[in-house]
Amino acid sequence: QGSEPVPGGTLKVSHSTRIATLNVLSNSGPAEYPCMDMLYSGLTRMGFDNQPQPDLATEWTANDDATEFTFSLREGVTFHDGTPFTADDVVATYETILNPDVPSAARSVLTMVESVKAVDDLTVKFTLAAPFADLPYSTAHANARILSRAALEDDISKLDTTANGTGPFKLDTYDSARMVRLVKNENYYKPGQPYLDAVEMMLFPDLAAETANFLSGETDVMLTVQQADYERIASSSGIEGQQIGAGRYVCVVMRQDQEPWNDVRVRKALGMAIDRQLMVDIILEGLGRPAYDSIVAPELEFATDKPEIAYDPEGARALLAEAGYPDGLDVTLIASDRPAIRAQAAIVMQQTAAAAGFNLEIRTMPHDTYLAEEWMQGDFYIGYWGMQPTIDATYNLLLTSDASYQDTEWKNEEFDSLIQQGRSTANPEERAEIYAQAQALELEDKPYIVPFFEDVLTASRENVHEWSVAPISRFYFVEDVWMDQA
Amino acid sequence: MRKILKSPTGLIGTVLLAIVFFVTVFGPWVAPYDPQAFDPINRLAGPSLQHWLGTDQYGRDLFSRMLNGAPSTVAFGLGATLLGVGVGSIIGVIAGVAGGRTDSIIMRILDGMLAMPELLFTLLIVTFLGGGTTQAMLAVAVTFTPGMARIARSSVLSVRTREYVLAAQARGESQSWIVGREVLPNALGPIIVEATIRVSFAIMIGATLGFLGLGAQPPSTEWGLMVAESRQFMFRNPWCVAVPGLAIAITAMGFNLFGDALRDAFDPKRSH
Amino acid sequence: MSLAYFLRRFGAVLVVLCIVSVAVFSITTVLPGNAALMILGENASAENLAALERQLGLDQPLIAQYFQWVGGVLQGDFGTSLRLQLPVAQVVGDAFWNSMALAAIALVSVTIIAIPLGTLAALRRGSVWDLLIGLLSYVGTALPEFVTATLLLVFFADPARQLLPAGGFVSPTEDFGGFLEHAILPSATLGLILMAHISRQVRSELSEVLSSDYVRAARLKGLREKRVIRRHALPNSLAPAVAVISLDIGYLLGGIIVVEEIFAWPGLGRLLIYALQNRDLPVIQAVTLLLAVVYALSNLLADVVIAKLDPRVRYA
Amino acid sequence: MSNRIRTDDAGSKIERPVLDVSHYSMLYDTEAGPVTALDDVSLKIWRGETHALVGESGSGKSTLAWAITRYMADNARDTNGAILLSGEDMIGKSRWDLEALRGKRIAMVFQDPSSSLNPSMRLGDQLAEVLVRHRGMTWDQARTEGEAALDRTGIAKPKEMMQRYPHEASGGEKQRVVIAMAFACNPELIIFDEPTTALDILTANQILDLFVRLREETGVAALYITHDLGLVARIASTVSVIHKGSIVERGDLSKVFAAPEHPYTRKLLAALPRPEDRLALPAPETDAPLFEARDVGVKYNTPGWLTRILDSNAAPLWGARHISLDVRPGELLGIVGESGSGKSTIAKAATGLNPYEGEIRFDGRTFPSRDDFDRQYRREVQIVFQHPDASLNPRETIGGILSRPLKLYGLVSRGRVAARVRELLEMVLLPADYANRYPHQLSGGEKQRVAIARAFAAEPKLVICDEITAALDVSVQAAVARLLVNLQKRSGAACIFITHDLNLIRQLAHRIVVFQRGALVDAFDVADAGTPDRHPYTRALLDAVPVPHSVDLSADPMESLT
Ligand SMILES: Nc1ncnc2c1ncn2[C@@H]1O[C@H](COP(=O)(O)OP(=O)(O)OP(=O)(O)O)[C@@H](O)[C@H]1O
Ligand SMILES: Nc1ncnc2c1ncn2[C@@H]1O[C@H](COP(=O)(O)OP(=O)(O)OP(=O)(O)O)[C@@H](O)[C@H]1O
Ligand SMILES: [Mg+2]
Ligand SMILES: [Mg+2]
Ligand code: NI
Repeated sequence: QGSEPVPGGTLKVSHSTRIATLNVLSNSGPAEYPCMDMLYSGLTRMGFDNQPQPDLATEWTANDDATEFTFSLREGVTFHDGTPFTADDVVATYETILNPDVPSAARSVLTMVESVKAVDDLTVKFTLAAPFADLPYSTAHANARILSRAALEDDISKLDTTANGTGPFKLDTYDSARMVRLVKNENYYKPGQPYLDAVEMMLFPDLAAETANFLSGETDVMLTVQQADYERIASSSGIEGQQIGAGRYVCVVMRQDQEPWNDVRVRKALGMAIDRQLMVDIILEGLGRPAYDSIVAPELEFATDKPEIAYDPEGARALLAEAGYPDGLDVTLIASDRPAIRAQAAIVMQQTAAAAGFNLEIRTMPHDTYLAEEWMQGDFYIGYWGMQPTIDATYNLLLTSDASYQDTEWKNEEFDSLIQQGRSTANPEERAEIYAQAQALELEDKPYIVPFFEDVLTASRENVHEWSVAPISRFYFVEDVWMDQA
Repeated sequence: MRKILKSPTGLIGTVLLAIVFFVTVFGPWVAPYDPQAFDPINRLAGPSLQHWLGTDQYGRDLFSRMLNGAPSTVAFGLGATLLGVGVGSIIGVIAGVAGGRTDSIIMRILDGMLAMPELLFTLLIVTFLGGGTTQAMLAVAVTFTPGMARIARSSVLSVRTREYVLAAQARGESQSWIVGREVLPNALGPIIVEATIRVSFAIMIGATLGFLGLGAQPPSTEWGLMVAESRQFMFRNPWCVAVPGLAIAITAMGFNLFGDALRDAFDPKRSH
Repeated sequence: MSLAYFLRRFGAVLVVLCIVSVAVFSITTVLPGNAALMILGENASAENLAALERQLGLDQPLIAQYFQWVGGVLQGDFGTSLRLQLPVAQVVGDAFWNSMALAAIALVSVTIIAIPLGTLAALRRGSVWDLLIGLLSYVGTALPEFVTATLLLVFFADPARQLLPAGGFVSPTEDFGGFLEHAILPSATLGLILMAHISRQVRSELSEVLSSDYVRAARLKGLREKRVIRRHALPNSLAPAVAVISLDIGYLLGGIIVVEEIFAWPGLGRLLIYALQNRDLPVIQAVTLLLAVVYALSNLLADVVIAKLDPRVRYA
Repeated sequence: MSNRIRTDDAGSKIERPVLDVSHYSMLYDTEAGPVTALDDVSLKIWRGETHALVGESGSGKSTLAWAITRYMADNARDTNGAILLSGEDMIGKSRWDLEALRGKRIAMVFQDPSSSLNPSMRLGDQLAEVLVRHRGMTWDQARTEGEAALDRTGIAKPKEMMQRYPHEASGGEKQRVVIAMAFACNPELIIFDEPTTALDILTANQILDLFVRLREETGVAALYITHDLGLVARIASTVSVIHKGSIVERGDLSKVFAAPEHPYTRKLLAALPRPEDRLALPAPETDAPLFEARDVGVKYNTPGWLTRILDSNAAPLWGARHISLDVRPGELLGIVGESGSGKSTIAKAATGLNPYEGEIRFDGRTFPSRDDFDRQYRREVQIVFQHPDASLNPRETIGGILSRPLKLYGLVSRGRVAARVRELLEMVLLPADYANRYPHQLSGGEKQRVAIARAFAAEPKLVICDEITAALDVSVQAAVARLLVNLQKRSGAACIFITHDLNLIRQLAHRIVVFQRGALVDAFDVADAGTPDRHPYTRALLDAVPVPHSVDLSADPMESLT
């Protein structure tokens, strides 16, 4: 195991979902994120420590009430086609992101941005409509990467299959059915990096096939390892598994303007009727942590410790009786069939909650039907969300009254104002206090039941160094990866 | 029936079917465990005294699940076939009896439906219907319809030109009497034979849909779904895919063998 | 084969394909859910959704979408994949050849094995061979592809043993050996049902021919048994076998859907499932139409082959 | 009698018979146990001799032929006796020896030339391969020789015929090829298993002539299997009569025919239709027709538009055209003609099964199209079909079948139906308890009688019989014909009787019409059959049928109705 990086080599990364598009503005596939991270750079970039790091912006300053941010840009950066990168590209990119006519995934975390102006060639200024201390987190959003103005003014659909970024790798082949091949960007701003000559993202829709190919050495990195296979894979010789504590979670959506979920006791009872450790053991094969009904991952800054909720069917039954359901409760729990973890969670819930008088009838449905008919509409279903970079982003996604996906109808003015305060407060101690209150409110009212957080699992061959995945699994820093040369 | 039991295929088929029907009717009662009950300590175990055929990833008893899945799996096959054969035969008989333009229009449409590979057609329909057991059953039935209509039609056509039908026509019998009393009873043989063999296809397609996530949904114990759910674990415990897989194979084989024997029994060339 | 016969068959194929195209379009357009929703998934906000729908052209009336599609298809343009944002022709093109390669390998190897097996069974009726082959064919027809595939994987692709790759695809132009190696398990899966079907058909056809008057006559002419089988019996049992094979191509094309999914073979079947899951209508339509065309053409081809094998139908 | 051909005498015998079957017995193993198929059969054929083997269907004729060639069913077992070919024991021969011997020393011609030729091989190749195999020729030599052989069989363009496939040749041509094949290696013995049954009379006649000529040229010994005694008289010199696996009578043809000893032989001979043994009722006196067809035509398969575009010559196919005929009450009108000449077509038109052009008149009423046929017409005009197996619904009891017309036309009261069914069964000489049986429990002849009974149950004025005897055994044929006349006498119905068998129709009919290729070419009174103003086609038909010896037989006609 040499410690000095050696340049050269082709890294073969296997993944099981298609890279359906390279459009950095809107893509969201698990295998699309590493590609974006290699092809493009943003103003800022989330590190493994969940903090924004400089990327194309070398540094940034905010005014006191966090309504104006000034980013200084890196000098001498060029796009893959050789054109120089300037503040104007940043302006063009953010204007596109904010344009409601263009589908873009980052818009939801940038809604407070009023204008983006180029101060000079290497300085941009963001003016916000409302105070927002976390802006550097937002600019690190995986879909807020900088595109050239030329590309944006051209036919925007070309972004689906071509890429002209400033990232460490350039696009070589795009074959969404089989492989996306990226080659070294010789002009990347980190000198001497990337070390790798090329990266091949190879598609294996079948897990068994993917695993077998990885184990036999056909591929070097398995982007995502399934829990069921992790132990076997990680213990294979010549292979290193990584288990990264993260904040991906399953949540039980209970619409709180509907019987019986409008009664917090019922929600609490259900929370007590779930054997969280069993879920972690069976569904995650132990590769995760029980969660206690907060959607805030322990990794996030300002996250508080959540009190453990034990599996207590008797207590749950009593609480249920108190809420007016002494004979138990018959309800239908909806689960989409993709990913399988939703149905699995439902099955374990059904088994463990039965002892508490919850008769859950599970209805699993195809994902499309679920999206069209249940999601954001049904009153009792299984949700599944990825980790967000900040508490603010986490809550604004689901729980504030005007959250992007307000699917519980849990609306709490006090909570909303706390989140609003948190945004405009720069002082970390104050913010910690504010967010602690918000989390307490969440725990008290239990808008969601969150049984567990899922670890991010990845694996690489021993000759691959520095392969790693950030907890929110959107950032990979492949430019740091190097391979032993035979 | 005696004729069927005489041939080895018929005998094996009948025995297999008898087993399958026994399991279908009594399986859920004789199952040693609740098919949904977990046994977290014995996850993915091989056969043992405690769990005769082993357990799946939740520690659920495979033997009990297999027994429990029999009614839905077999009912699926029978239901889809009955529906498809029923509707198909009606269409086929109408085409065969009506003849002329009606016949050719119906046949052209059926040809169009038959021009798509069976599974593809089923997939489209089941996706259109939205997935789930009932939908899958309907989809298989719709897929079977054109083929059955063709068989029914050709069967009717071959009977329609028999001399006893001609005699009835010459006698001035009513069309409905001719169809009901002379044509149908004699055209039924090939339809029944085909239907029997199709049950096995229906079961297999149903299982395939379950496998693709478009048929039965968890926590159902439908066999195809059982394979799909535990495929991830096949290297850790091959039993959890082998048990439901072989259950499907045995059932399908039973209907196949029985159907073939039935065909031989109906075939005038082979009977004396 | 007379020109009229060929034209009539060809015309029938066209009519059938027209009906298929209408059927495909009508089924696909009424599928629940839509591509924009599937693309954005749980990232969809009403605003994003509307924007994407506009961009994808999903907000236009159905009839307009249909005529656009038909017009395009007639010019060889199948539109743009909603999900992949690539021309459908390009997406489908590679997948098509991959699938055809797989299907062809399965079909050819199976035919090569199944016909002699069926012949053997027919010639040694009632023998152990006959019994074994019969058993094989019954087991073969009773196993759905996904079960066969899974069992094959357990036996031959267990990572502990590493006998064969568990799936994936290697381009034949890059590494032909690797391509074949990867094709073994999927084509074996596809082949099992076909083999069962074809060998059984050859057996029953050949048995019938062997008891026919002209085979008796040939034997009574004192011809050597080898010649009786090769010149008199086999050619006459092949035409019906070809008819069965052509029907089986339907199974084969259905089978690739499952098999490609399991073995990660980048063909039409996998593409179709992906497209179905993502409501990528242009791709669904193109794949379905393509499979129907292949099926229809292979049936037509089979008719031509049958006409070649059997002089009686040549002038029908 | 005029065209009887016989070998001159039996004087050319050499010391050893070509075929010598002595005390041969064999059985078939069946599920029900062993069934003796041949029992102590002895038979000798000398060079140049043609020996006829006659017997009804199932008597074991073919079984004997297969046993001689040693090409037997898997479940067949020799139990006794010997089969010698020119003194060599056939039974003990190895498979290898048999292969070398078949086709070279012993050849066989089957009943149906279309099924005994390989459909996917050129006729020339099929002929040449025998020569290559047994006479050591090269393929080129064999083809040249094959052409010559075909030439000898009288085929007009042998070279062209060599290139054709079986389906491109007519039945007669095919049978000639088969015969050429049989004679190709100058075998010692040829076995003919009913070689003309599948051919129409005129062609059959030509084939027989060919056979006689070739036999004379080559001096081959022949075993000629047939159930047609009339035909035997033309070709064979000696005959064996086989019944249930045993030879019941054997000897010189003229002797056996003139003085049959065994009752079974007598029965067979009695069943032969002889024109001079008229069975017909006295001719009706009136001239007023009961049924009249006026310029009737039936079209099949109007060609589709695509065919018409591609082939401007495509025209509708006329099953029959410009047919005018009439039947008087109580009269029996015979219709004869080659296969496909339109006989059934007209029968079906008259019973409403085919749409027709022209006009049908019946009992004073006129029917311009079949839609005008009413219930009364349908009751009064009944049809009986050719195939006894197909004309009864297999899922109905005989009683159910016979009661149907009674109920349909309301001929008897409900309570009387069963009794009437019994009467009908008795009328056709069947036991009354047959009412509870299903068709498959009856023999062919019995089924045909049920079909006839069903027609007469309607109390018709006209019964159309479409080759009702063709599928039946000779002995049964005669009985059915007699039965029909009997019923006609009882009911006074008129009858149209369609047949190939000229001898039979001359026994039965008052008048005969002749069809050829969809047209009516001749119509005449039976008595005028021999007159010179007959149409040439009629004459050819008449000449083709050998009229059997009239033998003094005092057998009771009813004896054979079993
Ligand atoms: N393989 C067999 N197994 C059992 N019985 C058989 C077999 N072949 C023929 N038979 C029976 O042997 C008897 C003689 O049959 P065969 O074919 O020799 O009659 P045939 O005189 O040639 O009749 P036909 O005039 O109809 O040709 C019949 O009763 C027949 O059913
Ligand atoms: N349904 C039909 N469709 C087309 N052509 C037909 C049909 N029925 C008969 N034909 C043709 O009409 C012609 C007359 O047939 P028909 O059956 O009347 O002959 P037939 O004299 O009864 O012959 P056979 O003695 O063989 O019974 C034949 O050329 C036949 O091929
Ligand atoms: Mg015979
Ligand atoms: Mg006829
Ligand atoms: Ni089939």
